[in-house]
Amino acid sequence: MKVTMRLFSIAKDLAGFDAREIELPEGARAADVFVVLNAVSTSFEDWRPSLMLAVNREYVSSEHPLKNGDEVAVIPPVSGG
Amino acid sequence: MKVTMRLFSIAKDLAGFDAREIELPEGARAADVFVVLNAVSTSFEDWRPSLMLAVNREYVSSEHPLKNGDEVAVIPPVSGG
Amino acid sequence: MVQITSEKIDVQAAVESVTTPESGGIDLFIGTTRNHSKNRAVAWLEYEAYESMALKMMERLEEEARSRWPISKAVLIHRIGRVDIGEASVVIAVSSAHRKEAFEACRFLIDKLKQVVPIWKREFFADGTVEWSRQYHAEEGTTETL
Amino acid sequence: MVQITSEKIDVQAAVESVTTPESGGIDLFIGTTRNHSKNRAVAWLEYEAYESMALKMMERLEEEARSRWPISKAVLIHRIGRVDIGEASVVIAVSSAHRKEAFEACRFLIDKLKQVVPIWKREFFADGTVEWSRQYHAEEGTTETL
Repeated sequence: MKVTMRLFSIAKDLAGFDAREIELPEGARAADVFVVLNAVSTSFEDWRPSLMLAVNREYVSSEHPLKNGDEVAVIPPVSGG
Repeated sequence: MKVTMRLFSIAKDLAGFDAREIELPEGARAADVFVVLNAVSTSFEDWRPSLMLAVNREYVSSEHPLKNGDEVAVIPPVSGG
Repeated sequence: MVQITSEKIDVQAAVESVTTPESGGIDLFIGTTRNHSKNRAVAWLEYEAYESMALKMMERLEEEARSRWPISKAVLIHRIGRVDIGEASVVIAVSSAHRKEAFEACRFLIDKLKQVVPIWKREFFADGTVEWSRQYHAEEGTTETL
Repeated sequence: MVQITSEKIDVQAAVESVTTPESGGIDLFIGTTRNHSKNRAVAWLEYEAYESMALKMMERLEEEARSRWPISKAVLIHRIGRVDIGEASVVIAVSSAHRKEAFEACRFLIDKLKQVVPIWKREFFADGTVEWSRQYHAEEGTTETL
């Protein structure tokens, strides 16, 4: 399946890009985007505990099942306000 | 001694005036303004429990001793805001 | 800073007056005239103040808030005279480094203002009757001194 | 009403947008840019948002506040892009019949906004360094979902 991965704040800086279409196997879960990201930068390993995930603009758990066309966002600690 | 009595809100309406110089005997206390006011209107009797007193722009007890030239204000329940 | 005015209160100016480079948050309370009171239609309100004492009490409240919370700046403005529906009768703004203190101090100031500052609201009802409000006493307790 | 904007936030307009004839009180919180962070001089801030999700989360917060308190109107506005010292990054205004509810709902909204809305602050320090803020986590806990 194809999903759109979106990166913000520190995650965007670590990866060096802010969005990418990625191909994942059927049955993929939200956290599988880190398979891709760990290959881009080893720093994602350190940051992983503080990074949340959102699918189609909703916070989800790591185990959330993905489907074709989903937008998966990597959400660093928010600091609005 | 002479003091200036000032009336506000409902107290002003009951008395029909907003300020008056009054003569009080030496040793007078703040609440002695009610001797004057009760003679002006019998309604002050009913209102007395909810009326506070201020001398020179400070809340005082009924027993606060007055001195010549004091400004004594009758303060109905406040309702600002 | 405390003020009693018969003009419309300028909220933007109040905000600017408490904005400082050191403050991270401003809490602002605006009391507005409601179109009803005790289930009756209100046409407008009029506020009367014992102005010299009211200013003194407002200054004391500001001092008390400063002694309790690390406030950057605070402003208390009360309007007197006629205030139409939807217009502001009171504006309180407090700035501080962190929002918690701004909220707490602002809440304290409006609560205390309604208890101790000698200002009175007269309600002009749509049916033509006029009454001095006893709202505070009826709803929330009795007046207390500082 | 929720809004994300790259323009200066108009506080007066925010107040007007929540003023209703039925409401007796408005509480307004303004988050302003401080000139220091972690004891270092800040030159300016930049905010980045995951805009579509941020708006969705802000709407949900407004709904949640409405379900908890009898709010007349609420508005949440967050600015993005560069915000200079003393300027507002966020404005939240809540009107209600009585002030208690306005204060509580406004406090709830800013606290929750800082916890769950996907917006990030980048600090541009006077010494030329640039950092993504981790202020919320460091000072107040960890991010939680709604």
